[in-house]
Amino acid sequence: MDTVLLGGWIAAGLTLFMYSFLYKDNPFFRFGEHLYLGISVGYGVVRVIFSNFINDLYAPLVYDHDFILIIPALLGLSLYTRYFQKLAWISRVTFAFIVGLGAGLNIPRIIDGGFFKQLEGIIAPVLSETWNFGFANFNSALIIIGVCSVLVYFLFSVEHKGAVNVISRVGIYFVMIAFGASFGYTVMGRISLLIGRSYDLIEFSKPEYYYASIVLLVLIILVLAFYEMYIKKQDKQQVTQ
Amino acid sequence: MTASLKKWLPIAVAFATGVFFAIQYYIPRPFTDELLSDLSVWFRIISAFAMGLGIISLFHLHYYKIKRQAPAWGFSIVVFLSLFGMIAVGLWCLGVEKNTDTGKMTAYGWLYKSLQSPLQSTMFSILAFYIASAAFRAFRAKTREATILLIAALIVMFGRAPMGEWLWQQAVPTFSVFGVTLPPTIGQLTGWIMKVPNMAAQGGISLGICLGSIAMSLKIIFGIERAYMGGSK
Amino acid sequence: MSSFIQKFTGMDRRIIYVLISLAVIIPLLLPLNLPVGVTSEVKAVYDTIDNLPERSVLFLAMDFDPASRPELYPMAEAILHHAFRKNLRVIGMTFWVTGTGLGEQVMVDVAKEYGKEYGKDYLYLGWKAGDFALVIGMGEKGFAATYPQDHYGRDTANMPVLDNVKTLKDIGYLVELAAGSTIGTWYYYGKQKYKFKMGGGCTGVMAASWYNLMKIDWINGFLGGLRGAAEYEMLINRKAVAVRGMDPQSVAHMLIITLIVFSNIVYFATGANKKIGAGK
Amino acid sequence: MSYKGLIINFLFLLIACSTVLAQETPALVAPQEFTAFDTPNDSGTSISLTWKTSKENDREGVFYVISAATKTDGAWVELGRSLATLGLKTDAPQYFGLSDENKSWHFFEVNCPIKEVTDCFTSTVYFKLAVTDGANSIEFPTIASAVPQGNWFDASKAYVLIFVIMFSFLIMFFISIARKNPNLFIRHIPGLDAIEETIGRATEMGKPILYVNGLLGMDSLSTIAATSILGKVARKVANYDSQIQVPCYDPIVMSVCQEVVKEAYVEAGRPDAFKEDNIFFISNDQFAYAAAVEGMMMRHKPAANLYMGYYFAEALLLAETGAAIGAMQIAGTDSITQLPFFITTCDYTLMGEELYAASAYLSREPLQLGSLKGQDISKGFIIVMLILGTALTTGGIAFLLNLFKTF
Repeated sequence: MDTVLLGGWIAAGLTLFMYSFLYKDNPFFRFGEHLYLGISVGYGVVRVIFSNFINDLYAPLVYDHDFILIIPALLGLSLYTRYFQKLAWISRVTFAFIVGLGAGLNIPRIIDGGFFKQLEGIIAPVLSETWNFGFANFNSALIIIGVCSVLVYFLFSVEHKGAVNVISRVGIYFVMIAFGASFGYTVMGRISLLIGRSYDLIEFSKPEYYYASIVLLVLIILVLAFYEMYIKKQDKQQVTQ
Repeated sequence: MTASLKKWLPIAVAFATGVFFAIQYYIPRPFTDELLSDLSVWFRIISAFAMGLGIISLFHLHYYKIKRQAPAWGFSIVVFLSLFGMIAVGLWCLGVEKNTDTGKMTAYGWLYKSLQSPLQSTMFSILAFYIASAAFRAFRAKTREATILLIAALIVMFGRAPMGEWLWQQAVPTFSVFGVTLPPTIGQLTGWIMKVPNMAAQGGISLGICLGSIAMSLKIIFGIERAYMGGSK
Repeated sequence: MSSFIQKFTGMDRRIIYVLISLAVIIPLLLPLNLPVGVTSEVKAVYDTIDNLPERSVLFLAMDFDPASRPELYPMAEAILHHAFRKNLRVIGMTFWVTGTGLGEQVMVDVAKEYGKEYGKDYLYLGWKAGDFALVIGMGEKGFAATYPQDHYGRDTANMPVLDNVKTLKDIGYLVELAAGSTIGTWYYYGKQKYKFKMGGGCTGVMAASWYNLMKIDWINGFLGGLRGAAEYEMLINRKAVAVRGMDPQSVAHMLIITLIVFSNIVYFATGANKKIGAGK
Repeated sequence: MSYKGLIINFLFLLIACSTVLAQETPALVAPQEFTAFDTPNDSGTSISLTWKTSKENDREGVFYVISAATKTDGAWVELGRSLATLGLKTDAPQYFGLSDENKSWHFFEVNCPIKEVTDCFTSTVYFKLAVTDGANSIEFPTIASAVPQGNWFDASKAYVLIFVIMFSFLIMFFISIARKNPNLFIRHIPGLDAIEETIGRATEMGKPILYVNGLLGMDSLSTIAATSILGKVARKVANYDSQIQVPCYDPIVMSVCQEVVKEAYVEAGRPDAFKEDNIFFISNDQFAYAAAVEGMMMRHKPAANLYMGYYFAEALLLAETGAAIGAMQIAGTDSITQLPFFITTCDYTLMGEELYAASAYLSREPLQLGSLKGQDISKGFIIVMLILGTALTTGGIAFLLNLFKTF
């Protein structure tokens, strides 16, 4: 059996195993789930060994004598002090390093690229140069109203009563339009994924693959049907742990 | 001495790294950029060590399931077999997925392509089903907010599908006022929703997030937020 | 009657699942060929590439993995067709290690169709660890210094494809195809400092926020999801996977809309709204 | 040749001459005020050249030619040609600001190293400028020179620093106020009020609570916020003697969560009830993680699911499965793309900044509340700026808009 054919059967089978979860939790899905877990962690470990340990640490240390890399190595090793109660606090230094790094890198970048850019993008004239009120101006006005009212919704130290309440409600309406719109927009993306999978399944149901998808689909359905009958006879408690 | 060291060392480290890398942004010198590049290597080295913690945890969990013969412990064997199998094959292939000279896939690459890749794509594509059932269940015009959500979603779904655009063209007559064709097409309406009200809300929310996350960063640097060290004490 | 409502509104989600699968598979086997309208954000990307002078460099960052292939691969394909037709040079790379093979495949396949020569007309840098550091490297030190070897392990230093383009400052246009948050890396560590022109393509779920990115000038236009790819295919007049995918899209969209509308009609017509009461 | 032919020839000549005459354009003039200087706010890898625009020179077909050398009498190398109609100071507001003056200055940036001339760090480079229309060429009489230097402070980013300092002071100020008066008002956040109820319900049902920490690492601010909330939730769980399960995506986050939950149990006075095995690593593959957590939900049927932190596509996979098993669900994320899915599938959702406010809300510590107040004042300030900026921009005054311009 050549590897392409084998790969096709495996891919078709695993695809159907995972889809079987849509019917209900069952041994096919559980097998797929645990296999995926093991494979994915294994893949990650191999990557870490070759690209992080060997390329980033071992090679520069041994060949380039880049001894500064001992510091991150020690920081990494210190994570294991957690297993010794007396030394556990050392691992916090590594946590602090990572957390501090995230905080430091984020501050100027968020302010510059997020905050100021955002403000710059929002401010636009609400009347045209000839003091007319065109559609573009209407849109800029609407954006200003939307942004401000959403910001009012996020005021935490003010009680949302009276005018504040009204404005924050307007803000929520804007938020709901945005979320509804992005939900609607995303439907397309998710259906595309299913289309992608369907292309593959259709491919694997061709004669070159000996109708893999179809054969496997029928088999899975049959086994699931028998499994159902088998469960019904058993005590329910035993299978729903 | 150790008690205060235990308390202050992590805070000092967070402060020093935080301030340093915030200031780095303002120093247009090659060495600060190089430092930033080196740092990403540091980061990868630390996370490489951290991977071991994950493996220990995973091993522990499934080892005890097998040992105690917990329900469905057989699946834990599947985890071990696939985990160690993948690691063994990966080591044997020296972590290479595809031989760049011959263009042939190695066993490690083959395992990724025929096992992990379809599993990944399939789990991802299950979202197509979930998004439909979530829409069906949640989109009820129960409150004003829910109604707005629902209407916006319906318009965009209609407007982004070529069939929706086509149906709209067939069903809605257009007329012209002062040279402007009315009503707008469903595609234009969708575009307007995305570019105006959507943008306003996105802008407001992201400004809020910016402020929240800057405040959080400052709290970390000044040692006010210490939850990551286990509790505030 | 009320039992019908309960049955309908509490309808087993598995029925919806079956309907969705049928809505996708049937139109795939029996296409409808509906026309696809072009939106301004896609046109902006198309125009930028169309107006680049010959032999200028299009930098294509393909930051996606096999799981997002259905949405982003057709974009890469369409953009490459356009670039090679316009006789542009293309440099490709990826930040997602799992997408390395996809990037190579699309570049080689499309280049072959136009008889383009590797190293002269296009270059694939592949994946390399380093994340944002790579962007800084390409901006400060240049492509050849950051990637001394390409995806195939060949030396990049003297490749004609890099003539007169040393750093990110020299490229004509950068197109970022993103399945995740890599656009931030390109912006914060790249465009903000080196001021190149940037456009992109993203998955459907990210599109709503990318409109905002367009407004705040991170990008000048983008392709949103499979529909964006389909629009691009219409623009370059080469209908392929994405346009074909629009039929199942349409049917699935209509199905979901019908389900929602019908469930709301039932909900109101039977007064269920009054019994259950409002509120979340 | 007949006279007729002569006349025709003459006429042709006349026409040809007149076209030449008609196309005769103003002669080129020498460029003015040509200067070279080190480009400000950079790492010392470029030199800026500027000179005045001129009506005579700035038209189609005219080029400025720039040459460089390391000695005044050295070998001059042509660097590039700048089309006379292009290349103004306005193209580089990061160096020259937004003044209208900039329109009357040409600008050309020379990047180092200069090929065939010098690698140019801290050495003087000389520049010559000429203007040419193809036929004629006029040189600027003097030679300009500059030494590229690295700067120690990027003044073009000063506004970011000013903002950080102002914001820090604001927060510090309100923290000091909150210290004196710890009863600062904070509005209701229903999602957080529901946490207590959720834990109570889980305890009654004798089922665990599932807490997901998001899919980013410990360097992400959303994850830090999520671990902070986890501490507060775990403490309540410990008080109720309920169980909390935390499946993790990142090993470092897992370790931090173990610390946090352990500490919470200690603070609640029940260190013996803490089980480290309840906080465990799953996989660092997004969908392997999602599949495993979905499976867990189906089998353990948790009473409540809490999703805090940053999410990607797995958000709906988790939340929809949670909805299917009828668990109470509370989500909190600053991932704008995933918020719509949490809103539709969860009972309560903390949106964006609410995630960051949560730890202040739950702990009511004056330090945290003070910073929240500082954030609110900033929001008020933004609103005022936006409205004012819009009004001014509409009136044709771009001052405030320019203040926000980033380069």
